[in-house]
Amino acid sequence: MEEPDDFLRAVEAVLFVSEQPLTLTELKLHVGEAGDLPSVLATLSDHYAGRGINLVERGGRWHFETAADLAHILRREKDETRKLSRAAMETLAIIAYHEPVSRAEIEAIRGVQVAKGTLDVLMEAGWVRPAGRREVPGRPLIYATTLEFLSHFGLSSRRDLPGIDDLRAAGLLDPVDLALEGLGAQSVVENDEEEA
Amino acid sequence: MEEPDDFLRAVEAVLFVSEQPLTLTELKLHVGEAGDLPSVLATLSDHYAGRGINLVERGGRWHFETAADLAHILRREKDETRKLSRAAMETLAIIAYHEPVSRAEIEAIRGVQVAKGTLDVLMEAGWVRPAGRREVPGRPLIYATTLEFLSHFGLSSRRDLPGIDDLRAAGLLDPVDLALEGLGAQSVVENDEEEA
Amino acid sequence: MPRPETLTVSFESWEGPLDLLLALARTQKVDLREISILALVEQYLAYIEGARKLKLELAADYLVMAAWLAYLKSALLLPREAQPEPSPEELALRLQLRLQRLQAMREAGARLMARDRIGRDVFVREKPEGLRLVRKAKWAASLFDLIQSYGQIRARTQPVVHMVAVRPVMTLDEAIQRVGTLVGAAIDWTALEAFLPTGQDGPMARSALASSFVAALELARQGRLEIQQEGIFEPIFLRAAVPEPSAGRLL
Repeated sequence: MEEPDDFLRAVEAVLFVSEQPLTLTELKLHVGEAGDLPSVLATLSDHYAGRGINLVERGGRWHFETAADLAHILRREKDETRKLSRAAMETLAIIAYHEPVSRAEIEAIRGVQVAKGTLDVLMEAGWVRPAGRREVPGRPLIYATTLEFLSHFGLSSRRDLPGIDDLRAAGLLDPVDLALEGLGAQSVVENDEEEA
Repeated sequence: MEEPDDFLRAVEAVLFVSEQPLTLTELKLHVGEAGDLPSVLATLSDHYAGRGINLVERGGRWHFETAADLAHILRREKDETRKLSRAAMETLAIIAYHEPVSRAEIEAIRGVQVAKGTLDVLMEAGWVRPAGRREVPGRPLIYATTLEFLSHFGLSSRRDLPGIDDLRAAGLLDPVDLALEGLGAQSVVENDEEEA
Repeated sequence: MPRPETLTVSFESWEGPLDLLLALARTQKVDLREISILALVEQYLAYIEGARKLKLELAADYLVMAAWLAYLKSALLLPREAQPEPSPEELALRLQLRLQRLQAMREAGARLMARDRIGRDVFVREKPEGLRLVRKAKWAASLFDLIQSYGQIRARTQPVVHMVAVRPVMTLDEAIQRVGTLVGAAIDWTALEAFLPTGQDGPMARSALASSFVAALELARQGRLEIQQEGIFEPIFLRAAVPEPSAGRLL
């Protein structure tokens, strides 16, 4: 490799520290006129081609940037397991049982407004997708579950979801007061054990 | 020139975009374990030696910086390094060459009290940090230099401090009492208390 | 030797007496190891004297140092056998060592400052893009969570049909009747549970126990039976009331 001369080294260093891409004129303000700037830029650009950093020209301005194929390395991903909020869980359940549903329909079933972030979270998780629009006034977006949803929850199809009767049999549809009574009895037993 | 492999390119790119110098461990978080990192860093460092940008190691952390001889081109009028007072300069040198040292030890060398702002200025610059307490009566705070100190002054480690080996060999980093003992001065030991 | 007056800088520029001594020592233009301490003492005392003549205000530590140096000078000039402890030679050596150390650090500081410093001599990128740590959420949710949520929504939002559950109960009248009859047959203390109908469980057993207890209280109020309990949560015993003469007197 040719020994880099001081003019080239100066151009390299100026481009390295610069906050923004530089035009030839701006570069000259720093490095002066002691060399053939366009040819030095071409040499540098060749030198950096194929390296982790490239010297590129965009609209007459030069700057260093990382090679495009390395982008994935510069963003390190870290998995964080988080629990889905109750609102998100309920929204997901409604979509799963009633799909395709619009947001308004979800709200009608839940009896509570659906926050904007809730559907985003479910879509980001890959479990819910927009599934077109309902052909009614306002043409609202409708939502459905994804294949990923099925595989995450171990379902071969939505028909595997337990029906209302199954839920009732499992006590999951118990009116709230009876369910509470059950809880109360349980907690009494626990307290007794603690005292013993 | 050898064709750079993807591991080297990744290391190059990561160091280029990083906001601070990186340790080997930090680098590995991004580039993985697919290559021999120390050898790749050595290769890169060789490659950039003599160019406008250099890859340097400071206190175990790597970063790119411009070559020192190009300072006149890159230094801008607005870049005015705040000049340290003579007291701060001496105090910094004492901490760097003797670390860890207590305030009393700094004062013993300088023959004056350490003015209130002096240590603050050095800590604010990020060059000095409290490094615990000396286990002697009064448990005085002791001070040491930081990694930032090494990078700022272009030192790979404290062993690179200018002239530190000569100073140590000449006994100039030992306390006066120790030096007197070393000189074999008779009837010295009992009179240590006299030293203020 | 240059006149001490050539150091015309005001005292404000000295960082204490040791600093002044070092500056004076350097005017001797020899290595600090070969410096004449006696000459240095003379220089310092002359300098202080000069400052006094100019009516400069001197900080106390300069005067303390002057006094100490005057003592050192006289000790150094004393005949050898009259020397006090520690020896003036040792004191002079200490002073010399301290000057050397201060000088060493002053030079080290200057060399440090002269290094290629980031932001002054070498530069790092002005605005690096930075490495990003992207947190990718993995959501934890099980099928049970899903169907339980759905069940809760349905339970919460379905029109609630109120059905009064028919619960098996023993009424208080029934209990009074029953306990009243049975206690007459019991001569000795008998546990409350013995008065309950057998073969009951669940809600009916609980109802019978509660009603029988209240019945016992009512019957005791009427003076038809007596209740005894050893302590809290201990078994409750009942027996038919035995009329006592003493009780009658009190009434």
